[in-house]
Amino acid sequence: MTENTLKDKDGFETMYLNMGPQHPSTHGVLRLGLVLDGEVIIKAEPDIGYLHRGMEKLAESRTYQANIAMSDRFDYVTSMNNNFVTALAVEKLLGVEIPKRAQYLRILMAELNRVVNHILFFGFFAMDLGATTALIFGFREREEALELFESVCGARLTYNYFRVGGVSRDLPAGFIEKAGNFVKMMRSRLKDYDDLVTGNVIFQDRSVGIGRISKEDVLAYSLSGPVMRASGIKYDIRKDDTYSVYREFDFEVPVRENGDCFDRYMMRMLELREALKIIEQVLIKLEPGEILAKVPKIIKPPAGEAYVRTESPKGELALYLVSDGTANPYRLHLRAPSFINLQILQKILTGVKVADVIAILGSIDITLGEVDR
Amino acid sequence: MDAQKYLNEIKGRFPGTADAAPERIKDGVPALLCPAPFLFEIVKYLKAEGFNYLMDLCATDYRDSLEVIYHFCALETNVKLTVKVRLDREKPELASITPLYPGADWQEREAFDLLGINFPGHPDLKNLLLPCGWEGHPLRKDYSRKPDQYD
Amino acid sequence: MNAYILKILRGFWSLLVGMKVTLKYFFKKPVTVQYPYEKREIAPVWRGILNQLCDAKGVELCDGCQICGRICPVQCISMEVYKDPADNKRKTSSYIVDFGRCMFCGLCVEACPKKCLVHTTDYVLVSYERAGMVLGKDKLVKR
Amino acid sequence: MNISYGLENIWTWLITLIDRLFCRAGLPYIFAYTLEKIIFGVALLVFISISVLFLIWLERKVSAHMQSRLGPMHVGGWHGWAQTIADMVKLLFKEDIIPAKADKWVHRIAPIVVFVPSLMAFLVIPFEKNLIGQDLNAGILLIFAFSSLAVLAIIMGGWASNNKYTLLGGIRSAAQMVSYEIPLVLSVLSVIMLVGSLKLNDIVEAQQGWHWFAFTQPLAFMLYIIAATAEVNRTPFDLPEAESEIVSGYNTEYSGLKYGFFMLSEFTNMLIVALVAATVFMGGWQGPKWLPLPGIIWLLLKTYLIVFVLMWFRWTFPRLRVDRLMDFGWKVLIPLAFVNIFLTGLFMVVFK
Repeated sequence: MTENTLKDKDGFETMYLNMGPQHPSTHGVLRLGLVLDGEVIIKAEPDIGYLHRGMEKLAESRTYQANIAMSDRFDYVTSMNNNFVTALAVEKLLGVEIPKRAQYLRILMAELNRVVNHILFFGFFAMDLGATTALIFGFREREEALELFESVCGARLTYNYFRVGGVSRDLPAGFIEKAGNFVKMMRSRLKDYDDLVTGNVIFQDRSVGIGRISKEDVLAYSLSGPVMRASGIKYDIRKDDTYSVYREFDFEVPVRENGDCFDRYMMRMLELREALKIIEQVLIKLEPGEILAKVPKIIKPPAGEAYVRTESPKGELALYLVSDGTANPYRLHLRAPSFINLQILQKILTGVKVADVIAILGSIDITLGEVDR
Repeated sequence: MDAQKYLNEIKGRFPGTADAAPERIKDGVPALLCPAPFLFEIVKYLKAEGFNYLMDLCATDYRDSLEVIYHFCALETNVKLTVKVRLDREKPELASITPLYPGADWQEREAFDLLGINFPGHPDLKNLLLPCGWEGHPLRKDYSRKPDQYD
Repeated sequence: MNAYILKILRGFWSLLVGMKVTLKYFFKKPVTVQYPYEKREIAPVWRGILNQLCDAKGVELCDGCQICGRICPVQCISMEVYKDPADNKRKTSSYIVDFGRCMFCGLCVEACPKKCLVHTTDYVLVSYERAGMVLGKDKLVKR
Repeated sequence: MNISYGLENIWTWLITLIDRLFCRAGLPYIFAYTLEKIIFGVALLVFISISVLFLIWLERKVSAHMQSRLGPMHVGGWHGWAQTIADMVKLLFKEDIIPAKADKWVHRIAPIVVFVPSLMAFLVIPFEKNLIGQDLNAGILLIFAFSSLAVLAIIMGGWASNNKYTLLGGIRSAAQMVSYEIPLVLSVLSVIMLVGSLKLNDIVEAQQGWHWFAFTQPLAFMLYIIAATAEVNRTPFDLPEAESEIVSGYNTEYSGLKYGFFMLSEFTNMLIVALVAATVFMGGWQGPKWLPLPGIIWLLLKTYLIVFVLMWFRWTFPRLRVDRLMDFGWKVLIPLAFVNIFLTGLFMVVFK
């Protein structure tokens, strides 16, 4: 698109604004080409690929276990969930049975990571709307969760905790108490969050009714996760197409009707509470046992393919894995929720203001590492 | 299996469609191998039958041919179905399903970008992830990267 | 009109509630750590810089089986192996880890059959040039 | 009111001394007068620079503690007191970049234009009864007149940078500052009606004892604080420099000392609106009789209280959207200000 080829409704010149790739709140290196009439957007064109690392190609020259280590980098905010889907896909090809304790530990970690992701979302979304303090509060709580992760797997961001057939380490002593305290602390902090941001009249003014996504659009654009549920479609892969042992846990799938920025925000806040609920249940149910199934040292799944879907905090995170019987995957395709959720921007950005672009982009909750892979 | 019903229905309607090697598929979702010219019609039929959610669209290079894989899901009944299309490696062309599922837009562009599959009917088929003017399609198995300034 | 005024009042009240939260934390103790002066406690399982262990006599345990180098996803471990004529055992003449490439995934430590490769809790890897992040046996072997 | 202590005594002593000396030397009074004003101006400038440095440090500390952080702790020793000085020195040494396609002269002049009016407004503020640059009859009007000049500089800077973000910031600021001038003046108008004078000293003396207008005119006080927040471009009304939307707004393309000037004027403006609030609504330099502190201390205490509230706003609230900001200004603040004026008038007529 060249500059000023589009005219506004009165026939005047428009302004072409390059939002990004270097911009404080495009969550990384996303570029939005905006055609502006004053502050109103006539046309928006997202441009991605600035962070393309060729992970799908890289995966073809790495072993399955190394691929789990690499999956940390898909979406660096929800590493545990990426580990989860990679491990599940390989196990589906291998056809191994996972020990009970490992299953619970996996769910514990995945849900803890969901909490972390939603706290970060809270911080960044509020930050996009100008409330700086919320971001720091979010990071403060995330720190506590990261310390839990650190005590389990020795890393704070790229955990590489899951193994094909189980998990790498058992919980350290005192972890269950610490996690319980974290859940309690998080519950009390959520009240602060609500006071500071959710109830705030300016925040509601900025988010209610902004960037509405209809049910039809959700289906047409294959949106998933909180974005989908905020528009009134009650579909959670953990419940409706369950995997691992999520069936054993009692949790609600929250759903909202309007599909605007505020509902997408509320979805995350509600899901955060549900995730805390699941964590509590796991902590109670944990029993001593094996954490790693018997798998060969060098994993060579039989030739075949599998499409495994999981519910990552950002949406449907799925892996299409093709094996040809060697130690490396033949093809690994990631169905990245951020990538597919981001497509809706082209449609809903027309007619909104520049300030709303940031709100809408923030409410979709993307990680550029996952969008570009 | 509920999805099997749709499979048989499609096999009856569109000649040339067949089951895609079931022993290869480990996730238990029935897969359909359909000829490229019928794809758009089949997807249209599937959408009318309630497969309202396109989970994933991706492509794989099998050295002798390219394969495009569509994963569909009907959210109400939770029935899943996989549709596969074999394409010629030299001149891969497949009708775009973007008019039916706008969400296929970027995924088709990605396949175009990384595997060189052409989707006639796509509104704006151009590079997505790779820089403009990149030569070759990295996810093809015979792709070899030319050394650049960083090597 | 009533609703309008009520809306304004409710709006102001929500603002006051928000201000209460920030004021509460204004008087609370900060949670940050003044990094170079005080350091936070690191979990003992921390995946930091690698170390090679030796036995009680100070002889290296590593027998140069190359498994760590092969399993490394980023190929940052390289070594040279020779056969010691004295006791007819494989030994490494050099063992180099490029921490500029290492992603601290810990797969090498898990794979080591002799259990002689371990992580330390050391995370300080600053150096003035890239070569400073390539550590050889002199830095890695702990006697 | 008879305060026999404070800074003003030193000041009166000084000007009498200068007057006498010049008289003894046989020079006309105009020289003595000029010298006095120059001394006052220099003192004012020093006061402003120190205050701004302190304010920036305070802003960092307040924001840090509200966010469970510590803020700058290293530079200078005690709680990083020298951090802003170090930053200013850094700004001085930074390269001055003018974009290639910028309107160079306007780009250069804008930081000066933004700073001068914010300085001028200090002239009429009574730090103590006699410690005042010039006790003008139209003192408060002068302040508002000068503070509305700042928008000119912001538009100049935004337009001259030839950048789309700065342009957006400039336009936003024009719309915002012009429409928030009105409630700002209207809220003070009710006070002026009660006092019957535009002279700031008269307003201060009308609030003897604890008869602060903040108590007798609470609505006007609130309106003033809100409109003043918008006037000095601070969150929740910091649209001209909304960093998450339009990068940094009008000063995106400024660097080094010029950026420093924009920063300086921002904090100076904040100081002015806080000083005016303290003077007009909180009794100015008057303090309680039982605690004999110099008037200037009282004034600064009140000022910093207001400043703290402004900072508190900033680190609590999200940012409004442009159209909602206009809505709020025209549909909420201005009607309320008119209601307040009407009620004040009614009150004055009934209880004459």
